[in-house]
Amino acid sequence: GAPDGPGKSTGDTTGEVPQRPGRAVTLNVLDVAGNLQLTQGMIDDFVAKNPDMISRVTYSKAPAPELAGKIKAQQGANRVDIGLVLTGVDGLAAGIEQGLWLDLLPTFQDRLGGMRDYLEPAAAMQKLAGNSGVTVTYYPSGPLLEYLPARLATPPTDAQALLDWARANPRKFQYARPANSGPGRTFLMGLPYILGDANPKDPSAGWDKTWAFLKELGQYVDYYPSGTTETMKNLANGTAHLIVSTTGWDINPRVLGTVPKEARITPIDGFHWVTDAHYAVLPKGVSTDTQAAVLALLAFMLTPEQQAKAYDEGYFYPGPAVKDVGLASAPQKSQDAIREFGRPEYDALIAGNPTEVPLDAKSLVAAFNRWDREIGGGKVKQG
Amino acid sequence: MSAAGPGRPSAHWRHRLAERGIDRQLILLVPALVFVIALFLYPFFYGLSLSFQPTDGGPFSDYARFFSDAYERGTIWITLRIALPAALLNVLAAVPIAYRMRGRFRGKRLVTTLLVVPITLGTVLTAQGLLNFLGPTGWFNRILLATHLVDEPVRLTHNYWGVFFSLVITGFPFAFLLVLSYLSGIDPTLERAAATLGADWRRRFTRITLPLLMPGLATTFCLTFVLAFSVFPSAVLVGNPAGETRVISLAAYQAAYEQYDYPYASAIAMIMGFVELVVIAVVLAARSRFYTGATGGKG
Amino acid sequence: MSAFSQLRLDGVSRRFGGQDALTDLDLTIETGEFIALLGPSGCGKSTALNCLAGLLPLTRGSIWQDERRIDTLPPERRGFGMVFQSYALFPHLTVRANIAFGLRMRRLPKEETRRRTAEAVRLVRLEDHVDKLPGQLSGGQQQRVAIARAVVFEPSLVLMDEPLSNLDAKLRLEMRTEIRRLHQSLGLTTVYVTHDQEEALSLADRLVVLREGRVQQIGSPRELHTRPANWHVADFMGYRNLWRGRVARRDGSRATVESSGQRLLGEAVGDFADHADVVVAVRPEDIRVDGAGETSNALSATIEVVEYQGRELAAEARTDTGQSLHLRTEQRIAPGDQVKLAIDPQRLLVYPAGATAETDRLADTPAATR
Amino acid sequence: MSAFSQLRLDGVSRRFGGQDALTDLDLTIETGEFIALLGPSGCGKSTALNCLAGLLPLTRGSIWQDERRIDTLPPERRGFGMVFQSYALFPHLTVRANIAFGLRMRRLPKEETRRRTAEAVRLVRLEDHVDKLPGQLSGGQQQRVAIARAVVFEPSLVLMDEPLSNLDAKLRLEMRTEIRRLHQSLGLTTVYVTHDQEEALSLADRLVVLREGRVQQIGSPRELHTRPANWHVADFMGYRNLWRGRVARRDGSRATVESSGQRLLGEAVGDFADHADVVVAVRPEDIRVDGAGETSNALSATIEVVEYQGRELAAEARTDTGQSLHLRTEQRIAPGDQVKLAIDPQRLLVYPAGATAETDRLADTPAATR
Amino acid sequence: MASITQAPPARPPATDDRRRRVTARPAAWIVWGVVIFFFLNLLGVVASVLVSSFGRRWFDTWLPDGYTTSWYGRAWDEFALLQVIVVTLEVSVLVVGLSLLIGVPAAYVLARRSFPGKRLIFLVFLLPILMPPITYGIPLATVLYKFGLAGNMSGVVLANLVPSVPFVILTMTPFIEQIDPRIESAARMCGAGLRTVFVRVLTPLLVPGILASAILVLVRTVGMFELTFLTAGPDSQTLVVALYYSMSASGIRAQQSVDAMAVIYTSMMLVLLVVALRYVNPTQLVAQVKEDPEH
Ligand SMILES: Nc1ncnc2c1ncn2[C@@H]1O[C@H](COP(=O)(O)OP(=O)(O)OP(=O)(O)O)[C@@H](O)[C@H]1O
Ligand SMILES: Nc1ncnc2c1ncn2[C@@H]1O[C@H](COP(=O)(O)OP(=O)(O)OP(=O)(O)O)[C@@H](O)[C@H]1O
Ligand SMILES: [Mg+2]
Ligand SMILES: [Mg+2]
Repeated sequence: GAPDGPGKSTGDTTGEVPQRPGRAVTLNVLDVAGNLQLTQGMIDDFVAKNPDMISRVTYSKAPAPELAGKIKAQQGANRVDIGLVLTGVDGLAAGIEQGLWLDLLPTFQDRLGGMRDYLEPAAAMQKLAGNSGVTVTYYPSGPLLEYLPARLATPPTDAQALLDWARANPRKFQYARPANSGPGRTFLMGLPYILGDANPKDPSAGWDKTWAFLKELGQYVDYYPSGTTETMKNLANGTAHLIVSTTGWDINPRVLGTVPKEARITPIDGFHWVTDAHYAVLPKGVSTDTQAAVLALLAFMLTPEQQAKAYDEGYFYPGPAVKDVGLASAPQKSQDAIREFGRPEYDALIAGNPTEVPLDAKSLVAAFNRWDREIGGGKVKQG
Repeated sequence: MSAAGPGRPSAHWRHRLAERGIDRQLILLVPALVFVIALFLYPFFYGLSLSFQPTDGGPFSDYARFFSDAYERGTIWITLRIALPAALLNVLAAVPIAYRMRGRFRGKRLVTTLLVVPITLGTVLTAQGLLNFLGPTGWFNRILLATHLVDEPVRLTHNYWGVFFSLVITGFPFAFLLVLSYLSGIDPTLERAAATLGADWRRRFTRITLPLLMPGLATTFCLTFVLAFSVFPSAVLVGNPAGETRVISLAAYQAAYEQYDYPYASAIAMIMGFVELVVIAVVLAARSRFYTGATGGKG
Repeated sequence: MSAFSQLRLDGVSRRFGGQDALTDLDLTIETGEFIALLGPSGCGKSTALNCLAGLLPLTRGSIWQDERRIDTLPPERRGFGMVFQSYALFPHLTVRANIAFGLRMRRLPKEETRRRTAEAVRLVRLEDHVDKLPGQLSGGQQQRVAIARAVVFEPSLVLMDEPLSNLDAKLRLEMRTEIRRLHQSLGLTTVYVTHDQEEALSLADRLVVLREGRVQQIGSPRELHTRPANWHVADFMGYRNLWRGRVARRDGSRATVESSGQRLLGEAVGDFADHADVVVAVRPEDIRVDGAGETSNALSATIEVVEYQGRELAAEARTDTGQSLHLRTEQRIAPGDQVKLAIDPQRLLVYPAGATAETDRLADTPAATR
Repeated sequence: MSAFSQLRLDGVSRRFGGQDALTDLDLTIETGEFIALLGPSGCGKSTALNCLAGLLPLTRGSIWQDERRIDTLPPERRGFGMVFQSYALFPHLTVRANIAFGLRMRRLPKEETRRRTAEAVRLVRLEDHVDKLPGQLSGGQQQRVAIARAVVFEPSLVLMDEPLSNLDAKLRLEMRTEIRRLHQSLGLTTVYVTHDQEEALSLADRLVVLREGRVQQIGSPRELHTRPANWHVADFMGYRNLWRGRVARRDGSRATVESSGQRLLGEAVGDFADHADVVVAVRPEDIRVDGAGETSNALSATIEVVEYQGRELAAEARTDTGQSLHLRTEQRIAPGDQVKLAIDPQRLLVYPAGATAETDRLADTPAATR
Repeated sequence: MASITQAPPARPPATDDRRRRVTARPAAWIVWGVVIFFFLNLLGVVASVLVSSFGRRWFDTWLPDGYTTSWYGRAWDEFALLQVIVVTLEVSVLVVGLSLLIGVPAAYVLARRSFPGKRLIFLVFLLPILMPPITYGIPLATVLYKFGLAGNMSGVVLANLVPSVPFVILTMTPFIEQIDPRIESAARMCGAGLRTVFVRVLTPLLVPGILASAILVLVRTVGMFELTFLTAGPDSQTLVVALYYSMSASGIRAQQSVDAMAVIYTSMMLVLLVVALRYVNPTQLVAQVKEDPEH
């Protein structure tokens, strides 16, 4: 093997974390969850107001699976230059397992007052994060089914109907490969609740009905696109008549024009929301100055005024993780978009259905793996 | 380098080395050598040794793991099934076209220039373009539907064919330009000589041009094959990365960056390199059976 | 494939993108003849040969083999053999396979192919090399393979495009004899392209001199050697001394020429009248050094440069009137010698000058200014 | 840079990977001499020249410029000029810049560089072409640039490696005169490499004949022309008729040789005794066709091939004893003629045969079997 | 040869020319057909991206509903393209410069000299081009990370050098071989030392080769996905990698803005290409055979 690299530290990394950084820092933000669409405005706002804390900020995006490898490599080299990571559950959990993240809680609990006002399901999501992550945005996600009324008048509304419909309309039902797709993943995790599986948290042993269902459903599925966008496009152009969606994926693509405005959604009987959240984490090895700056930034982001920006254009609908952030306080652009493309029925659906936290990372990887081998890979033999 | 040793008194060791072609000028080679050793050979052997230090099990357990798992093992076959036909098609299609275009004619530069364009597209735009163009409601299917050649869109993306087409789009121009340059390396008077000896164009091609082109074709095949074999982004973007286009580089990538199992990833990478080198070795062995000397052209 | 008694080129012309490479070539070739196409580089020799071979389509004109028009046939159906300047041997085939190629293309029985190949190999004396590849042969051997390959199927016409120009002097001499021998022993009709006048003279029965795509003269070696049709041909045929002058008097085939203040008597070739601008042409070996007693065409000169050439010396001399001239002699002379030169009026040819632009380069120092 | 009175090569040798390319070359060059290195391809001429130039390190031996040892100096510090076969002009520099290059390297004052460049340009008569790039010049012009570039900085020695071999015959002749003139007018010490014996004879004061890396003979053109030191040199110097024989009697400088049943009287060159195997060498032009009345060295033969060569004919004849020979004559002969040939015993040279392997190729048809 | 077209001559043309063209027709038709089919599809691929990048929305129709240029602005902001492009250019320039500095001298030695072990060295230089980038990229990235050289610009540059240096060597070798070594000898005979020979003679003569090889390396580096992907850090992503992320990273983004980004990428490559083609023949982009205009 190679000798351990020298690397160079970017300042003190272990000492006391001051309230304010000694001097303004450059902050590199890595987003592996698409979270910046919601929070970049908040960060920019903070930087504009506090140039003495953060002098410059750079943003970069990467697919979630790469996150841990990247951070680990930087930590191995003893030169971590990513100051803030915005991630979903998957990246967060992978990092926790490898011990990549700094423990923010309870040490800095008092600096992050906003955490006390989390919505209830957001608080549940926060529990998943242990002591490492701070929930910055939250949404109940799905699973939902989406369709165009022009092509499909009455959509199936329960699992059996879905199967029957797919059988009757082969190749017209689509969902994307779960490992690459939020809605696909939510659908996968939501099915055990809908089908009443033995243990919805144990994909290896407790998901018999789900796997059987997916396998059967798979016979009528033409192929599994490698991204949600593709399923949206297919819905829009008529290749697919029924796809899997989430609240955000329902609203935002219609705002963007990827999907016609007339598209509708329907829940599946007996579904539980499989919630989702984005977290902010700090990799171990960042300097105390950066830590201080990021903590201040996070506190700022959890204020209701800033949280209101999370409405965005419905991308993560609703978005805010803290209570009592009304649409009215959101930027005008958000208000307009959601007024035009949002759905009043969501409030009732969110209120009226139970919420569940998603699978932990290990189980999720196991589920993906099994899905890849048995459901996705199964297409090889048929095709 | 210091093989001076005792010799005839008149033969200075420098002379003796110079006689064998060793002198100070070789220093110019040093930076490149240092570079290739540090950045290629060392990491390569590091990876090799890493592949024998799996997280658990004996030194070969990662290799055993790969070959005992049909899902993983299958990636070799999947990759070959994509790369071999694509490389073959690229080379074979290039031959008649290059053969037509080897002379000088107006617009030749335009055609060759146009053919270079796909090289600049990059995998991502190609993927994006293929998704748009060959997709179920893309122009291609629309034309087929409009002309009633099919009643239902043909599916050409998110499967084997999507990857195949992306390899053709990026690989064919490359193969064509290479074949063209090999062809123009063959002295045109050879064919004219064959003509005066009574050979019609078919036999001129099969008896003279083709045998002389064969080594070039083999080389071209190897290079296009290398490109096709390491297909990665398009396998994800236009293929079906869970199924029929789960190529071996994807397996290596997932091992490294999704499972963080570097030894296993290294093992897969080594297997990948090995399989590729085997194919190349076979082709080059076949190539050596052809005449490979000068072909008298401007090559 | 069948022999013919006459091959006729009728106004054969070829243009390349608006430029005439060959203009109106009329030529009749009899069976068994050895014809040399001679001319400086770029004069259209290869173009003519390629047109004949069918490798270049004609722009105008026609080619007739007896009563059969053949310019529409592709090269492989004309049945001519060709030897290329750079040999154009098939590098991937052995000597034997190279030579047999033409027979194979004609689908002769195996046995006959073998027999005739072996015969051709013997003819060019390459018995020891039949299994080698061309790359393993020396230049002369390659040239022989090329010749054997072109003659093995007994073509009705053999075309050769500067076949010796890639060989060194000694080998060239040997191969020249070889080609001449082959021609005599096989009775092959041959068209031979070269820019080397000596080669053409020594090989051909008839010479065709081209210049800028046009025929200048067709004739036997002796005719060309002793009486070139114009001063360009003379220049090309080794008349190294060319200088301008003006006709003082023309008297039938005799002409008296005024050139740099000297009066010279010579043979008039071509049409010109008194006082016309002319060019005078003399070979170096036709200038005699022992001209002391001569009355006409005597020049006194100083030797400037002397080159030893075995039995003879080649020298450059400058006349008292400042004209530089080349001469060859067996006499022992040295630089600085004052000599009396004389030129036999029979050997001093007088040509009409033609366009001024062309004669411009013929200053006092013939042909050396270029 | 400074002139010298003597340049001495002392046992200069060079090996390439175990193969001797040049062995023990001893040669002393006097100022102002024109020396030609002559020999067949691959004999080591270029190797010798490159060793002298410093472009190749020696394997053994030393080179002395008067009392200074120079074989350890790099080429740029020896101050020699060199002209290369393929001109080796700098294609990116104009003619002027090419010629001035050597002066620039010596950091001469601008003014002097300009003056001397202009002078050199005048010397080679390229005034009209100074601003062209080499690619825009004809072969002969390029060759002149190369010469000017090599002589402009007045090198103590000019080396030329087959400078004319890329030119066509006519131009070669002209440039040859040019080089001779330059040598005479500038008094340059010159070492000239060629494989063309005619060129070497006509240019050099002294010739060095090499064979397989070893000196065969050093001498004046006349010595080499009339009395080559061994039959290899003779072969190379144009003695096209070489055939094997056995000495019947040696008598001082006279030897009687038995060859294919004929007795020939000739000059003995080198050591051999009675009954030794010998090689007989005769030039084609030394065989007389009008030998009817001769008693010694008379051969009756049949003319087989005749080539026209202007004033002379070259012919190949076969003696009644089956020997083939080359001859040149001004007499009119034709294939099939029966002739009586005679050879002046002074012109028939007899050499010891040496190793059998080498004389093997000298069968009945001299030199043509290769 | 047969494809020379010319003005009609005065005498009636030889029938031969036309006849042979007719017989060559079917094969020619097929070949040209295939070429045209290829180009049409290629055009479709490129145009569909281009059209889409300007389309307001585009569902199941031949053309988009309306046109807008806003996707470009969106892509520019969303992916911080300015920074990405700057990084891309910096990386490319560094890679080109370094690989030339390292590669050209080595190419010179390999082209000019023979010495023991030359074949082996050549093979070693060939391997990085023959191996799939992933095969050595994964261990390389691991090693680079270990030494703290990856995850930033130096890592990207170093990783991209691995195929670039051999590439420079391979492309430069024939160019150097084409230069008559006697020209160097001539310069030395004129009194130029080794350094002067390099600066005054070799370099000017190699300019076309150096340019060709530089542009090729540039194009390859800009387009090199795998190695950059494996070694890039947050502030050292090049355009291809950003593009890949834009397609595969999570988050909802309009297809059109990805299309717009792809168009930006391709335009950049095209600019490079147009520049390249001023200096090199298209066939030279993949193989260094000097085309002789005379034949
Ligand atoms: N393929 C071609 N395209 C354009 N011009 C050509 C072509 N081939 C020959 N030419 C031109 O036609 C003229 C005659 O050429 P050709 O090759 O017949 O000359 P040549 O007498 O054989 O000369 P050389 O002794 O150099 O071989 C020249 O001016 C040449 O430039
Ligand atoms: N660089 C080299 N490496 C190996 N052998 C060489 C090298 N240069 C020359 N030789 C060999 O040395 C011998 C002499 O070569 P040299 O070039 O001196 O011959 P030459 O007399 O100049 O021939 P030519 O007339 O063909 O130029 C030849 O056998 C040649 O093969
Ligand atoms: Mg020609
Ligand atoms: Mg030589």
